[in-house]
Amino acid sequence: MTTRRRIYLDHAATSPVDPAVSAEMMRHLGADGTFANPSSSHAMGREAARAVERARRVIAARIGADPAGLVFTSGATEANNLAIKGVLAAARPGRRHLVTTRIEHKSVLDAAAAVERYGCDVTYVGCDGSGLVSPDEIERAIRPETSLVSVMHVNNETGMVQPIAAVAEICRAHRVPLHVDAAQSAGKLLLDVRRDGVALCSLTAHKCGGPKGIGALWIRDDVTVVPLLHGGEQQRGLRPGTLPTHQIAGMGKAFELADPAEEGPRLAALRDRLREALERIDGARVNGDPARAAPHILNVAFPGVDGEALRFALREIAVSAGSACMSDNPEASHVLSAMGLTDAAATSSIRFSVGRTTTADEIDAAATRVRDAVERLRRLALGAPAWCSAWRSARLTDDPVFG
Amino acid sequence: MTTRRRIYLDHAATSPVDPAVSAEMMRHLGADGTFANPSSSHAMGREAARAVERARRVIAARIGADPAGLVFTSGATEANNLAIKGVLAAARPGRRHLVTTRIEHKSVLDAAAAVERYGCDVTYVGCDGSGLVSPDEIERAIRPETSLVSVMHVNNETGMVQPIAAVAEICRAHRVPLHVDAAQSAGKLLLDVRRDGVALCSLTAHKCGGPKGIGALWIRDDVTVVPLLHGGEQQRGLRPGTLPTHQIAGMGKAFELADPAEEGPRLAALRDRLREALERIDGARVNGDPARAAPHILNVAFPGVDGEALRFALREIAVSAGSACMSDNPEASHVLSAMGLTDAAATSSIRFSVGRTTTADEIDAAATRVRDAVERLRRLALGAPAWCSAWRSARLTDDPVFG
Amino acid sequence: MDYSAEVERRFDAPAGAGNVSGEGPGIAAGEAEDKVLNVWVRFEVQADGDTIREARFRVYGCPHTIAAASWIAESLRGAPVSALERLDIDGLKRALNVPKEKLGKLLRIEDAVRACAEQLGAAGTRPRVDG
Amino acid sequence: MDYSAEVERRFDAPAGAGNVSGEGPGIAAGEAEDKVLNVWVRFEVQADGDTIREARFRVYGCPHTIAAASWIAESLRGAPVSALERLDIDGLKRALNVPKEKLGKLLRIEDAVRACAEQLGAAGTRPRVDG
Ligand SMILES: Cc1ncc(COP(=O)(O)O)c(C=O)c1O
Ligand SMILES: Cc1ncc(COP(=O)(O)O)c(C=O)c1O
Repeated sequence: MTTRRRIYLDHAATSPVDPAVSAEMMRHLGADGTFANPSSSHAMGREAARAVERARRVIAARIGADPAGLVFTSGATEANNLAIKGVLAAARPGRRHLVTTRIEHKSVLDAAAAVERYGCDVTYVGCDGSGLVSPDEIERAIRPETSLVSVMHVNNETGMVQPIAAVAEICRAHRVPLHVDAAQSAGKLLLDVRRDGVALCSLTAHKCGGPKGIGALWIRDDVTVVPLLHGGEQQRGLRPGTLPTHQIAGMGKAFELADPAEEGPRLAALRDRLREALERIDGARVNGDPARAAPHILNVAFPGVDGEALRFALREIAVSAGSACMSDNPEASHVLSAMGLTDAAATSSIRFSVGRTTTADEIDAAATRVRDAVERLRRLALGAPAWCSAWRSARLTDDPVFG
Repeated sequence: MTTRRRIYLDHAATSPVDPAVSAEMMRHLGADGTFANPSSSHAMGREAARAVERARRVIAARIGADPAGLVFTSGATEANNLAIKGVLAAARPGRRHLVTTRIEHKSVLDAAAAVERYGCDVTYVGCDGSGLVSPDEIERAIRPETSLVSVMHVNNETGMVQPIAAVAEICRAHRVPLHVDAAQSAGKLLLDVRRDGVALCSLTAHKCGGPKGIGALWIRDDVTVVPLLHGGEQQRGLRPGTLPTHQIAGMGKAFELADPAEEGPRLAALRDRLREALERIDGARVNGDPARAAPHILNVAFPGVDGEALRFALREIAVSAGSACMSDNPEASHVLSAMGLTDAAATSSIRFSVGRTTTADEIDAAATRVRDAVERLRRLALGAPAWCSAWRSARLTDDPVFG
Repeated sequence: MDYSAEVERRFDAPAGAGNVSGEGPGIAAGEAEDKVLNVWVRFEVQADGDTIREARFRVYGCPHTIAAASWIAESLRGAPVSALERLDIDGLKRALNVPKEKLGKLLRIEDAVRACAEQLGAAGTRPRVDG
Repeated sequence: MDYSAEVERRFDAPAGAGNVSGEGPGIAAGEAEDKVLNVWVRFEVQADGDTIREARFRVYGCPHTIAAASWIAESLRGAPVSALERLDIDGLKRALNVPKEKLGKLLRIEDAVRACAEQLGAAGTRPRVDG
């Protein structure tokens, strides 16, 4: 098993760094490169600062934003924390109400839980069976004291693209800033903060060929945010700490390369190829609405197998149950649960996500291995009661080879 | 001027990444490397997790700490914020008193100011004319309700090594945990958290040949810290966010290479060579006590020249006024002010810091350029009143060449 | 989740999986399940006098459960029938390095095996009568 | 702090630095200082009738102050004496791209130059008498 070729279908968890990106990063590391502190006033520091500004412009352009509003962070987790805690903390005491959804990334949900503990009020809006949030429900949740609405762009487990433009219109009508966690969008789906009326937008580099540990929160100039970290005057005091030039330049390069118009259709074709192959497995069911999905994510339930066993059987194929940050967690995904899946269906679900390095051959090989694994585990459970084999009308026969 | 060879004497602001470190980082970036998410349960994720654990052990060993207590952060700024806000927030309401010093890095001072705004009480202890904090004064500042003492190891502006062991003994006697900002110590000076009785220790990679944007807070297992960021269960919930494997592995490599026993004496010799050359400049005065200095930092006042003008004259030599994070700030250094320097003396001071790549030739060339610049600026101010030329007994004569 | 090499080996090729073929006085089967723990297990044994000749299982569950069922099936083969009532759970835990949170699932395997013992015991004291 | 190319050029080679040589009725000097802004400046001019023949300065201060003194000294050379009272501060700001926070220092340069004008004016109306 361990000698089989490994296949990486976990690009939504993280992606390999593009060679052009790592080459760019290297230029800002060594003694012969732009290694100096971008905050230093000497010539070498100024050069590093220029590299940071170049990256800032490229990244901002990808979301149609003004570069000055971009605050670099250690990733989308920090950006989401900064957006939610920062805006709520800046709100007048009587206006500390947050509207968000049950399908957000943990870093939004846990930040929301944190501001609740600090005395803020939070309304969590659900989703439909396809994993889509309804703009109407967001509107109903907004109150006079709402100071922020936070809705993700692309859900990291199902790939469902949330109706950001419609939500933004509602937010505009109610004069509430909208925060969008766009960690999964870069290079896959267009988001234009100006056109779509977004007030804050979280980004991360490592889902689209950039390095881990760097991201950004874009903040529209009419929005006030209280910083989470203090010390030094970098980034207008909003986010102190030495700016990691190589990480920022790497993020810039990754965003430059990640063109949704180019990459989107290619990824969607791979994803569709995988979906069609997996749908041939008895009982397999796609979680979410394929017509509303981002091009890179496919979430499939395989009833009749234990999810942990299936993932272990597929351990040489990198896939996820839910999101990577909870992969040690045996609990059912909060996203799939919000969609109404039973615990059994949720835990037997697997997220496949394709990326720049994925090939059609890999898709075919992965689909075969998944089918083999599902069938093997189901044979192992032959005779099991309906609650764990409800997927089928008993078509498998015993296989004398194994055991 | 711009064609002259650049000399980098700002290693305390940041250091070039060692080639062995960037090679190690590269191994965790590309599709053929350990790029997966260390939190993923699949085989590729496990490999990345092993790389993280390897680095964790190396880094912990350098400070004599157990690896499990190490929480990776985006740098020492975040580590300092986590230590101070995290411990104070975890303290019982009646025990929210912090003791720190006036010469800490901005990230400690601003975090202290932040907890003050949240209702905590802070006592700031000063330093003597050499920039040294007195353990006795720390002891006098401790109260029954003190929940944390925070004293830096090596001051980043003067290089003064603070008496951590003595402070730790006092803290132990009063049962107050001691936090040490050791951002400047790695590879230069030994710190042994167990031997020295340190409870929390902030580290950063980029001052000793590692990458920017990665650091750690080591937390002794009897100390409770409330996290700053929420979301995901990485690092036991203390610091969520995708672990940046390449950054952590790079920090591990840098700490492996940064052996104080080897590096310290070499850096001290370079620093002494520079000091001796600069002391020959009329009026130049070392800030701090050379006998108590870390090997890599030298801070010198050049009375009779405007500090900004001197730094601009030396812009092809990378040096700092105060710390890089405030280098755009015309205010006098808070550290030099705490030592009793006048604003004029403080703003005419320059921090030189040597590192792994520094050569004796560079030291000699830099010293010559500094002397030339000081003399040129003083000639330009010939005839100035005593307040800006008190450094001398009028020995320069007019130079007809310039003007 | 950490899996030991032994869990990995047994999960990939679960020795003892399947059913005991045939029927007869020395053959017994037992099942147990736990919907909350997401585990179902069925054991079948064939005894020849006091000795277990064959032990087979079917299982729905996590990798540890599958590996444990396989380890137990193998350990029973050739053992005295009394072993069905005194499974070497400590040996199992050591051999597979089972994490604490998984120990509940092992209890279900014990239940299934014990059910076999009961069936055998019942058959042993009361000779099987056709019809 | 950002420095324009013109500031850089004048800082590195401050044209006009030094003193006016000699003494006489057409020669005047003026100084101004501000300890808080950390600036001292001395101007010396030599007028020939209504025309400034030479303008020189000494300065202690930041790069912008040094460059500004140099720019003013050069702009005065050949200008009518009345220019001493109407320095082209807007032209200076534009030429050097002086940041707002530095404008206070430029006022001290104006003071020093104006002091030259006053000295010249006084000398002009009352012919200089030795002894
Ligand atoms: C939707 C979403 N938000 C936030 C994050 C967190 O990003 P990061 O790993 O950069 O902290 C992720 C991925 O981990 C994500 O998928
Ligand atoms: C003493 C000290 N503490 C903290 C820091 C902050 O470190 P970082 O740049 O990793 O945030 C620095 C340097 O910038 C420092 O010198």
